[in-house]
Amino acid sequence: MNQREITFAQAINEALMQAMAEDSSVYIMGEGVPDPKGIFGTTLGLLEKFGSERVLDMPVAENGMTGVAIGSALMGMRPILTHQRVDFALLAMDQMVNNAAKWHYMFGGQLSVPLVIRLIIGRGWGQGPQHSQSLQSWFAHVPGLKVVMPTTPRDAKGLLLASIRDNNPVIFLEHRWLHNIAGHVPAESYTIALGEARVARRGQDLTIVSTSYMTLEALRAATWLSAAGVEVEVIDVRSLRPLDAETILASVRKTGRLLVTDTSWTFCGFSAEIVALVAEKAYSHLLCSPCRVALPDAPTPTSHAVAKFYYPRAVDLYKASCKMMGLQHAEVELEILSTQLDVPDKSFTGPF
Amino acid sequence: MNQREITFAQAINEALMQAMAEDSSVYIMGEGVPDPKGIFGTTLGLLEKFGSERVLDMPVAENGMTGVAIGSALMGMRPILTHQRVDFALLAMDQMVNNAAKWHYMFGGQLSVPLVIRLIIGRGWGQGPQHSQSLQSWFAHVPGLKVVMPTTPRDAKGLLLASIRDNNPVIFLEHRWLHNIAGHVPAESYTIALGEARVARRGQDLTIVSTSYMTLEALRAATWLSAAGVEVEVIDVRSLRPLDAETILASVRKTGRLLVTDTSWTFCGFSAEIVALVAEKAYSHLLCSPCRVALPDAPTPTSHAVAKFYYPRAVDLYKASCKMMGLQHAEVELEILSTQLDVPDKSFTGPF
Amino acid sequence: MTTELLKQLFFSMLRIRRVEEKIVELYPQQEMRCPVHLCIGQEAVAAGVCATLTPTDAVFSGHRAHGHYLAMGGNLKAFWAEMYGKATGCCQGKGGSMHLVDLDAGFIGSTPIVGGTIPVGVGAAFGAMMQRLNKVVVIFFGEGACEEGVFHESLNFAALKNLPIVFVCENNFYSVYTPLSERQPAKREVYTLAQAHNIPSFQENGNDVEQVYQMAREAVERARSGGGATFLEFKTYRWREHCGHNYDNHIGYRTETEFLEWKERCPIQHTQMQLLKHRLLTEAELEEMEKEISLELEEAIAFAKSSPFPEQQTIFDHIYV
Amino acid sequence: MTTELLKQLFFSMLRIRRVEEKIVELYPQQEMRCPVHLCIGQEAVAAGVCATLTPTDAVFSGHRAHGHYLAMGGNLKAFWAEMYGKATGCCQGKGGSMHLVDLDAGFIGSTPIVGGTIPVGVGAAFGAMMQRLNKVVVIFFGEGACEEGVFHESLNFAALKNLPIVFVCENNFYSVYTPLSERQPAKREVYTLAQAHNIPSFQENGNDVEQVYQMAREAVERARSGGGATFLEFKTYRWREHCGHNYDNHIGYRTETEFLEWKERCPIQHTQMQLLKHRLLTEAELEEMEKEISLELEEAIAFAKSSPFPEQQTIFDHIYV
Ligand SMILES: Cc1ncc(C[n+]2csc(CCOP(=O)(O)OP(=O)(O)O)c2C)c(N)n1
Ligand SMILES: Cc1ncc(C[n+]2csc(CCOP(=O)(O)OP(=O)(O)O)c2C)c(N)n1
Ligand SMILES: [Mg+2]
Ligand SMILES: [Mg+2]
Repeated sequence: MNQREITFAQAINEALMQAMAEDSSVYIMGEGVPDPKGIFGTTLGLLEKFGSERVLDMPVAENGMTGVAIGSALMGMRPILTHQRVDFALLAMDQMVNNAAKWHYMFGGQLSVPLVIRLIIGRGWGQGPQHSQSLQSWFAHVPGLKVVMPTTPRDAKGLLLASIRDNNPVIFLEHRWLHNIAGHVPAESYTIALGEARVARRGQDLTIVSTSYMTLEALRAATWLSAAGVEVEVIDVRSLRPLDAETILASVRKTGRLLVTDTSWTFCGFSAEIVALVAEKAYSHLLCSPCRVALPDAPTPTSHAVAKFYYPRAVDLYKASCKMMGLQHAEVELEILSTQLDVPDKSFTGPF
Repeated sequence: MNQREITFAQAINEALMQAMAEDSSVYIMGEGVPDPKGIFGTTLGLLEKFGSERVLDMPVAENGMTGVAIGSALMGMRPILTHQRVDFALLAMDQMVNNAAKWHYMFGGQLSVPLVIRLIIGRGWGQGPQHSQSLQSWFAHVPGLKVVMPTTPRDAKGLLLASIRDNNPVIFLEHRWLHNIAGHVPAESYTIALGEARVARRGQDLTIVSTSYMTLEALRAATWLSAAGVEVEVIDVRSLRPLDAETILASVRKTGRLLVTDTSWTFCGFSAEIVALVAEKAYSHLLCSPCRVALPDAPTPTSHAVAKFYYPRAVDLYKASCKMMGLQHAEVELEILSTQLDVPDKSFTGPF
Repeated sequence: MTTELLKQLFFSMLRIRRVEEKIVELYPQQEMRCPVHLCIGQEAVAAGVCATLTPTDAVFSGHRAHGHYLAMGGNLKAFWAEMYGKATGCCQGKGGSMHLVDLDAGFIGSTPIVGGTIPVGVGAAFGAMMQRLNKVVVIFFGEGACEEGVFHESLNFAALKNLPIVFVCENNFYSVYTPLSERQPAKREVYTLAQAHNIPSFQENGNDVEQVYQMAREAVERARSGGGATFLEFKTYRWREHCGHNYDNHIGYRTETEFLEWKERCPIQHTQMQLLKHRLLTEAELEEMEKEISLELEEAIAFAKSSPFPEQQTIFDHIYV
Repeated sequence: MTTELLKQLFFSMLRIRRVEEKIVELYPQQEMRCPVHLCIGQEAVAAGVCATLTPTDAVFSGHRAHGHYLAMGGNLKAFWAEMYGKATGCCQGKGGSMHLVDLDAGFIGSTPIVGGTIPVGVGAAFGAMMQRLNKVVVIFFGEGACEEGVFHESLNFAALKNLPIVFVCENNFYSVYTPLSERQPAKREVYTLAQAHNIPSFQENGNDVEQVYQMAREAVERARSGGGATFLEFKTYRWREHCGHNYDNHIGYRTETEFLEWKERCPIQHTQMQLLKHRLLTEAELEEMEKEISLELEEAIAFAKSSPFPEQQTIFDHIYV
């Protein structure tokens, strides 16, 4: 059995390589795509392999270039547009929402926009208020878009390949802190269907529904909770739109307890949708109040001294879970608290 | 007692008049502000009274002009920016979210952005996919913004005056179908505090939390329900951010039933936040599953033949309420179904 | 210009005019329940430019798109059905007047977000070029759209990649009720904006269909032969209100005099006079044209009126492929 | 130019350089945990332009803002404390290197969304004009920002309202690692973009502080006397990596030769040579300057290092007034 391990970034890179090799209409465009850093390594080697016609940089003009990508898609190309931070996409909301999301609909099903927009979200190392937002809740709100957030390297590759083959605009959000994490990834080209959640851990006492990087924090909390006798089921949403409501509901019907954790703001965020969904559809199965652990209601502060308190962590999920289980949580010396909190790992020395 | 009645549009107009008279730093800018139609009548007469320096049109450049408004606010002005449709604000998300919402925060509390952005949302008369979105859920997601949606003429005036005097950026959303509705409005200048919901009708059986125009539909449904023996409490949210959670929670603790209705998309929308809030904070008081009645998960179709099914109505609230109360709802001949559904009243002949 | 061609251009303008006038006539029946932006007075630009194209080219437009759709040969029945919100409309009722499409005619789409289709058109040219399709893209927009940043972003990219595009700006001096003087610096011609992006740019009388055609033909040829993009500014005038079927000179944003001056310069009248004067067109032929158009119109309207409305569940069609 | 002034400009540049070099030295300690965009090599623009302003004027900048902040007289202690994420920083730790502010110095703010402060600066000029404040606004940005649509929207409005603004474009030929040739049409100078908006536009050597100063002074005078906006393009070069403290010529996006050519044209070296050659500056005076800067730096760093971090609950401060 092939247990080849590569990083999330390498998995993305491999997906791009394979997609471009398989289909000559796939091209990739974005600030930094062909540069020596290659979008955190995810686009390295593409230029050499596929040439500057299909692997291109672009002017700093997010709205215009999104429109360009859409137009090329209408003519049969399959563009992959990349922004190094989701914050830059705020300039392109018009084209993303007014055009990409609606083109197929507003012209009665004629033509479609097979466009993937890769957006990188992050935390830490002083990115601050304008460089570390997490806007999946916005995208998920918009019918016509699909919204994908992989956690594992395997999902990153399979979901990206599925997104590229999808004939709709797909917003593909990568958490910067996942890029260096390794895991098993099949070498061949494969897809993972959009719209299917992944049960990342099985349990019967409490359901944690998580997105992207928060899945890792959830799994960490689940280990601690298991030691305390609580078996958590962790559901990695993977696809926020379309949403796999059934997997979530089935889990909550089993466990009776719901905790939702997400990398975006809590208020009016994706985590609210999950709680609302369960409240509407599985209300009678709930044994206690559901709970959200997501970003606090503030912009991101830059100083690492406070940013470390800004982002929710495994310990917060642990505490919230204990409370839901009615456990007095032991004042455990949680390892996580002793390390620097504004970097994903020791190799990281900024800037992003 | 002065029971002077004026329309919602006149109330907005009066608020603008009074705000500009009271404070010379208030100015108003937007496409059509000084034109003969005066933004559905809301800005008529301002140009004559305050001159073209303070009442101005602008280039079709939403992002840039939002930045201009922000900059002028930093220098002590109090701009009121107006877009005739919220859809146009999609071009200005960068300045609204990256700058307006964060300026005060990201510079450690130095300077602030006392900016009001009036955005008009609507329905009907073939506005279609790009001219009838309702994006309050996006704005409400963003810390640093305030988000206001008045329903009554009295609230329109008082909340607008409060928004103008507020030192933060306030997104002020007006539903086009409210503009012609008349109600009692005090003649003097007064404010209604942002962050306070309005109990539009008292009842003890079921709570309907509603925004903007949906409050009128909720009140209509409440009348029918009352006839069926169900007393509904209708809470007009008015201010989505900051949110008056206490009034909502207190009502649900009393009634045990929650129905939320909103003019925006259901999925990841404002209605999800209200359900999540109640599920988290008043779970044990709920007698049945909460329920959302908001826009279906589709862009707006243009044809009036289908648009009439697209928008939720009093009848939908009525049916949902009956279900929550366990009532077999009578197949009432609901008057509303016999009229054209793509206009607010008979005087309306398009285009918006 | 051959007589044949001039007559063709004339017919194209006349047809647009009659369609728009029919909207004026029928709009009060309140069966067209969507905003309409009529192009009466501006027909020469649509007719002149589109005559230089073939259906394998690609045209984009904005809110004031009827003329462009029709001049490209967009299906008239599907047009009327769309106006009436019918299932047989060109967008199956999803779009209305502000969203037109006829792929067979090379009319790729029009949308009402000002400037919204400009980068999309540029992208279409880019996509066509990447696929080695011999396509010229024409993007129609008003002078107001040139105030949107995305206009510049689009031109920059078009110049950078030497794309086969003709940008066609219909400068009718107003954006809704706002004159140019409140929106753009004085004494700066619109076409010079495009020049700054290294795009050959020209300005011409937009009410003279011959001049429009000549200028467009050069631009289209340049695009087709690898010479890149061109920007054409045509000065013209909208007769009716910005949105709707009425006249609105009385409300005060422009003068009746200004309107009358431009009405004098009616593009259709102008060409008709020329044709008649030089005896290139007989009164009988003219009548024939009118009859042909009128017949086509009657049929289209009958088709639209008798077509079914879309079913309720179509709300959920076409959200995703 | 008086000797006094030239020495002042020289000192200003030298001070910026030494601050940036100190960041290079201390960044590896990992106490400045935020992205840094150093301006080493570009100091003449900051020094030359800001010397024409007073603290009652208003300056805006983008991600590469250290020089602008310092040249305007921004507080050095508050700067360093901000770099260290301390409560005593100019943004109380909320901003880091990419958000600088010193209202007393007329430095209103810098933010890292490319082009993001351009319309805000224009609005500040508009607001100041409405209030009859005699303020000139200077907005610094890179040539990459000129690709953003909002740049054009801003220029259009500045021209329309004849606002007292100097747009200062530091053209260092790269946006991150992307050369101009991949972003803008060939053979089109950046400053001509502004010309198209009817704004007087000039291009100058950005590594010669005297020329920068002269050109800026004219522009500032024009703005102050009601003559409206000016656009200045200064060609210059960033020595270090786009973001971070290292050199990065080896990674392949530009050549070592190109870098060395520009290093030869070091703005500080250039002015220093001139001052020394004409005996306007003695070695002793130079040493004095170095000492003064070094002392100020030491103090500022000590201040920053010894300052407290913000408390956890400050996360929720300043979200609303
Ligand atoms: C982004 C955006 N902003 C504003 C509007 C409102 N609007 C509709 S048409 C129009 C006028 C545009 O003027 P112009 O481009 O000159 O076209 P014209 O109507 O004169 O043909 C405006 C401002 C819009 N539709 N989209
Ligand atoms: C809207 C936006 N898009 C992209 C970026 C990423 N980015 C950061 S700095 C930069 C380079 C901008 O180049 P230029 O304006 O020439 O400034 P320079 O770095 O050369 O000083 C880019 C693209 C950003 N910060 N904001
Ligand atoms: Mg116009
Ligand atoms: Mg640069």
